Amino acid sequence: ETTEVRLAQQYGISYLPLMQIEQNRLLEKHAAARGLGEIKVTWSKFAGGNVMNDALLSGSLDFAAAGVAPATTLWAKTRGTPSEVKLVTAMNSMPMYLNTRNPNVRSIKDFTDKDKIALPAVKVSIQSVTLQMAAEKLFGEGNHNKLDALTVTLSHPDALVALLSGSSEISAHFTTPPYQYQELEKPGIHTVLNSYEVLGGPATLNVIYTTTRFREANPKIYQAFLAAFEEAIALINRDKRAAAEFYLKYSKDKDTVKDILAILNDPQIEFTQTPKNITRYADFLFKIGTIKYRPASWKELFFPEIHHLSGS
Amino acid sequence: MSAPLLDVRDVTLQYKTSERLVTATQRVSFQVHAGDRFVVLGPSGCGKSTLLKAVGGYLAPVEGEIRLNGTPIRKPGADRVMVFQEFDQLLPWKTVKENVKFALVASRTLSGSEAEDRALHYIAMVGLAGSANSYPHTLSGGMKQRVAIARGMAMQPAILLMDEPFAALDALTRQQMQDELLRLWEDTRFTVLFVTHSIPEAVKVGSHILLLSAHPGRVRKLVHSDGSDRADASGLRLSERIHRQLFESEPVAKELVHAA
Amino acid sequence: MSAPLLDVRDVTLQYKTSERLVTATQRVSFQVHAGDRFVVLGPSGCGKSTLLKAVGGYLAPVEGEIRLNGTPIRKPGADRVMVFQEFDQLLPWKTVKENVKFALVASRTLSGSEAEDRALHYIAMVGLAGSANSYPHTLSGGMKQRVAIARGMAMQPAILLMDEPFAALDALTRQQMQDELLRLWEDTRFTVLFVTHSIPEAVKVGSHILLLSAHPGRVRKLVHSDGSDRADASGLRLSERIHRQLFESEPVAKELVHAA
Amino acid sequence: MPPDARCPATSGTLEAPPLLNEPPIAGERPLVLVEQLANVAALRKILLLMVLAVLWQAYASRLDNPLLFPTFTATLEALWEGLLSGALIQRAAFTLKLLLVGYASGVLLAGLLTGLAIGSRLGNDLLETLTAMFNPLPAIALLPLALLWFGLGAGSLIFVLIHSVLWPVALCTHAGFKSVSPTLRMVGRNYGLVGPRYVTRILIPAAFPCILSGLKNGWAFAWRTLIAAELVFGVSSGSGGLGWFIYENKNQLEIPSVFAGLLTVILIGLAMENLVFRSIEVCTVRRWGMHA
Amino acid sequence: MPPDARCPATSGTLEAPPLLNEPPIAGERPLVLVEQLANVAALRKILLLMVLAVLWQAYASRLDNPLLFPTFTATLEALWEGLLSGALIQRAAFTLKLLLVGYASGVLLAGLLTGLAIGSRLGNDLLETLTAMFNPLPAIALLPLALLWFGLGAGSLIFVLIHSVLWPVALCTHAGFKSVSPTLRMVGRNYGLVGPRYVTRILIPAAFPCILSGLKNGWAFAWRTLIAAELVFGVSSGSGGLGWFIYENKNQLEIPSVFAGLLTVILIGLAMENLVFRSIEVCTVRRWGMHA
Ligand SMILES: Nc1ncnc2c1ncn2[C@@H]1O[C@H](COP(=O)(O)OP(=O)(O)OP(=O)(O)O)[C@@H](O)[C@H]1O
Ligand SMILES: Nc1ncnc2c1ncn2[C@@H]1O[C@H](COP(=O)(O)OP(=O)(O)OP(=O)(O)O)[C@@H](O)[C@H]1O
Ligand SMILES: [Mg+2]
Ligand SMILES: [Mg+2]
Repeated sequence: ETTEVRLAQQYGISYLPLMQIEQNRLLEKHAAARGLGEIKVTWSKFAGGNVMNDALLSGSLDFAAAGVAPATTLWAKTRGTPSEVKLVTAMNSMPMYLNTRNPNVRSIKDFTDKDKIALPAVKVSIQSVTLQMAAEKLFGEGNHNKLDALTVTLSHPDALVALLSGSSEISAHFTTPPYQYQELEKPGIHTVLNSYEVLGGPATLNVIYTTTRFREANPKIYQAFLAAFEEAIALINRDKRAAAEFYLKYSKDKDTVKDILAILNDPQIEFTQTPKNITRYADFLFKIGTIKYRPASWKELFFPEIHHLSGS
Repeated sequence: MSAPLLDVRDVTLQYKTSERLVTATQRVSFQVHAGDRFVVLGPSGCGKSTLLKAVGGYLAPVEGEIRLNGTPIRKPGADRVMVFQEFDQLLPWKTVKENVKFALVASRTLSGSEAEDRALHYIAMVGLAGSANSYPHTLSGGMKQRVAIARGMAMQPAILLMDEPFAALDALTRQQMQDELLRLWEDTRFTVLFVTHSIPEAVKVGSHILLLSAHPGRVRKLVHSDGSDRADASGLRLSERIHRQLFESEPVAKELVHAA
Repeated sequence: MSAPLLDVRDVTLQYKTSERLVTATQRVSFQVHAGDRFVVLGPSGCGKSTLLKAVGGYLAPVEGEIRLNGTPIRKPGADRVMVFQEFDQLLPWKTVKENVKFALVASRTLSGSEAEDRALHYIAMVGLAGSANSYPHTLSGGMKQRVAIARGMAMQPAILLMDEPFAALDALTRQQMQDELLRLWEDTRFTVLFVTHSIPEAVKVGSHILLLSAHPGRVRKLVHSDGSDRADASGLRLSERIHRQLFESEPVAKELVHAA
Repeated sequence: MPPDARCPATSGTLEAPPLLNEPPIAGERPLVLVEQLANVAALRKILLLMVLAVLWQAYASRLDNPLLFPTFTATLEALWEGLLSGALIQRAAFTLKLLLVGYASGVLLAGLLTGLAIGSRLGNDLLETLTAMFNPLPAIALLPLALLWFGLGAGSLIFVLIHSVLWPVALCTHAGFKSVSPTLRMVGRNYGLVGPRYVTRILIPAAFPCILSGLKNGWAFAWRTLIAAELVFGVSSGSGGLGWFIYENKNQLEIPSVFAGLLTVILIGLAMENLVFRSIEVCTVRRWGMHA
Repeated sequence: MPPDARCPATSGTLEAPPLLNEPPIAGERPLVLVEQLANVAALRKILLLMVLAVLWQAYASRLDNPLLFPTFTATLEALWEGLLSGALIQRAAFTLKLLLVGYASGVLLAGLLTGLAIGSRLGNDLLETLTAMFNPLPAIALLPLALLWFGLGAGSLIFVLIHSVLWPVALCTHAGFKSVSPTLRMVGRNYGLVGPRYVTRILIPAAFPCILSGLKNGWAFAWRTLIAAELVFGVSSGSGGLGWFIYENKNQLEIPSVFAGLLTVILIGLAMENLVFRSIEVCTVRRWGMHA
């Protein structure tokens, strides 16, 4: 088995479990416990899920962590090929809010041509897909792209600034924690849509995935990683205040413990390995043609180690 | 005597380089009147080109003053057209004809077909009618100089400044150009300030010949010439006299002896 | 007679431009033997520089052949050092001394202090000891040419190609340079191929004088000279004879008459 | 500026400059067919491109990782599909339109700025300082200001494009202006040219080889920036250009289409170089003997 | 190459070229203090920078939207903090190190490629084709190959950097080489220079003004690319340069720190221009009279 494991994370509080693994050296610990001795763990940070995929495919990375959308797409693309990729575990469930500063907009059907909805990537981001699902619900089958014309690509911080500054055309922002909460703190901003409403319950935001090849070649490290991940989630869920302080210490984020704790204590937010509502996304992506294969169950996307969980 | 057209008074010209301060000419004074054919003669490096550039308005004297028609020269202008010593004075992106036309048009002297006609006339005069549509890089050294001469003459300026214009020309062409210059002068009596190395040329072309000493250039003598190589009272020919006056105890000569 | 050092046979040289095909020289033949001072004389634009460039190896004849020591010339080389007609032949990023040293070092003729000594010797010879550390852009036109001459002579090549080297020099300096050239030749009997416009210069410097006709250049006559302007049987001076031979019924002259 | 229409026809002649630096061929002899073909620049270049394509194909086949680096044929297929469906053409047209506007404005501004810089010492300081300051700034740095001033969409993209074109072109142009021979400058002044006339009639043609390389660089950087900028901001759905086409396909892991997009960029670049820039070169600097 | 140590001392003198294009001042008279100060380029430039800073401050204050465009003073504060905490210096040092390696390699490669291009017709075609093809390609296009060949980390960043430096520098250098005067070329050949010796002893110094502008452009683009590439390639544990610093702070909405990061880029750019490039210019092209 390999003696070096390469992992990557992204920026933000949703990657808290991976931060725990990194800072507390959980993977090293569990690898040693499995008799693998001293292994080298290399961490990278990326600004987006695309590069994760490239890095994974080029063999520069062993475990990738990203949103449900890039992971599902990569799974569907590589299914049955030598470089097959499957999901290892879910990382969290978090809602995404569509916030607006336009007081006339109470639901997504109130958006007019004058409104512009910022999201990380038009058509392809998870926010965009969620909006399409909502649009389909509202306007009926085949009309999922009705609101696409209003959407605009902007990174989260840029969109937040644009929304709050009030001086740009951006009047709404479909985003993730912590930005959605920072926006809601400002007067005049309210939520129009919650991704949980669209999917009918909690939904996984980020997942971890790797290649079948890696898992087969390194079964012990794979196990060690799962164990480390389990421990990290347990650590967070045991003491949320400690987790918040931990986050602030290592992320160099200049937020307050109170704010972070508020996010962690939000009942909608959960750090869990259980995949939630992933099949809904997959089905929708299949329906609109983004992926060419429809999984029969969520278990088809995941490696068997977590098949015992009650995912969806 | 009428007021001079060009009045150069106590002009010292210097170049500042990173290595040293070079004095090109020192307290040079002379007057050029309208209609003069004024020749500047002097050894290599004595500041002839520099003096011409100062008259052209490209260089400010550190001492003294240059006045044209009574007003100090402050900048270059089409009233003093210059034929430079360098071969790269033609605009490479224009043909021979366009180069001459350019001067006329840019200075707003003539335009359109008038400019074209005059350009072609002067190009034929310097013997380059066949190359009117050639680009400068396809010309020989002497041909380039002839285009520059045609360009300068076509301008018919108040004062024509010529820096060794005939140096790159063969004996016959040179003689023809000298004759042409004199013939033109007979026609229009323009004023010309002419730098040359050749004493016979100076004698032939010049009505006044200013002799400069070697580096740094100072006025040695002003000689008048009626165009012929006449002998003076003591039986000395003009060109011989100039030769003596110019080259008696030259530092260049000393250095050469020293090196030999 | 020994085999010629340089054998030019039926050489036609042409330039292709986008406008037309220019024939610079047409079927020119001549032989230069070791120790010859071979002068090429001809009107402006007749192909003298082009011929020299072909000997230098920069230009391939479209017809005929040029052989040096029996082998056809295929590319430039330090055995044929060229002094160009253009003022921009000095490397602007090197001082006068460095320019001369550069030639010696680049061609692996000399190196180190030997190169330095020889450079300084030749620079003094052309009267520029005081400007040895100046950059070319601070020199006058004549000074630049003298540096190029010093550089060429310092190389002491098998054959020295000089394209109007003294054209930008004043009468005295020119005469001194001619003398210097002849003195050097007395010492080392090098071979020189020399282009000039000046008939007196040709007579003084050359042991053989090749007269070229006007554009396109063809051989008109080969004249031998012993260095003095001797009179021949019919009482005609050599320079006058050359002048006649060279300039009888020239197209340039015709054109000038036409334009006048 | 080109005075007659013959100049494109001369490109063949100009391929073989009269002053050879290589060993000259003595005399004239009929060229062998291979040699004749080798003399045609276009043919040589096409051959070169074919070699590159074969290398690509070979490497990609050996690699066998189509999601990372598809084969040339797969890319061609995707390109063909993209062309057939019209998507690629429409996207490329959108991008090209923006590109041209931004490029033209950038070049114009560069001309103005350098004209100013050559005319006065303060202008010179200004140009040098601004270039040193802004040239290294990535486009994202301008995002907030762009959004503020031009809002979403084309305006902001053009602003960013101008930023990417202006400085490199100004830098090359300025360097070119400064190295114009003193004699030519004096000639220009002599005939009374000052200000804009001096710049357009003397400096620009005299500095043309430098300016041309600046224009080529500016063109390349406009592409680079536009492709990148379309990802960073302001693309509303439906309007996106080639950059967005690439990004979208990348997200959907349609890697052959991604490479088809990139290939389009390459092809447009080659066309621009060989049709536009080369023609300009042949009609100007080569014709004028200012280029070997 | 500069033969003596005096050249830096001459910069003052060279500020006022002997051949004025502006109306010359007749005679010599003692300069008024203001004029004397105005003659010092450094002073003029500092004044210019101060004016720009005041403009920034004024505009930002009027805008009053610190999240979008913080004031100059707020940015300075953030800069100061960043410097004190050492974070900014460490990030900048990391980026600079990469930058220098990538820049140096890119310039070297450009030199090689242009040397090849000037030596043979095939090399010339190769350079022209490759430049036209690759110069417009954005860095992301190279991502897969970079990852394949160099994995995550510095190797890939340097690869991308080289891409951003190589083409513009090669383009300017090639244009410069081609416009070297035929006489100088012939002189070089005459003394037996061929191949690399010909390139280094004749072409490079003769084309130096063009090359210098290429180097400046290359430097600027290295910065632009590196800042952007750090986001694309991410960071390996602990490392992270200025680009990542900007990204992180943007994510945390620490906008003054974002601008402090950008200001650092600007300051380094100014330092590079005024200390390095200007000295090179003074010691070379100006000294040689190849620059007005
Ligand atoms: N740009 C310059 N910078 C510094 N010194 C210069 C410059 N131009 C000329 N000089 C110096 O000024 C002096 C006079 O030069 P100038 O060109 O006026 O001589 P000239 O009389 O025209 O000589 P020539 O007959 O050789 O052309 C020379 O010593 C020369 O070295
Ligand atoms: N690069 C070129 N391209 C095309 N034609 C050229 C080129 N160089 C010279 N010519 C032409 O070739 C002919 C001979 O030129 P060359 O320079 O050899 O003349 P030359 O005898 O040296 O004249 P000069 O005494 O004026 O220097 C001229 O008609 C000229 O127009
Ligand atoms: Mg002179
Ligand atoms: Mg000649």
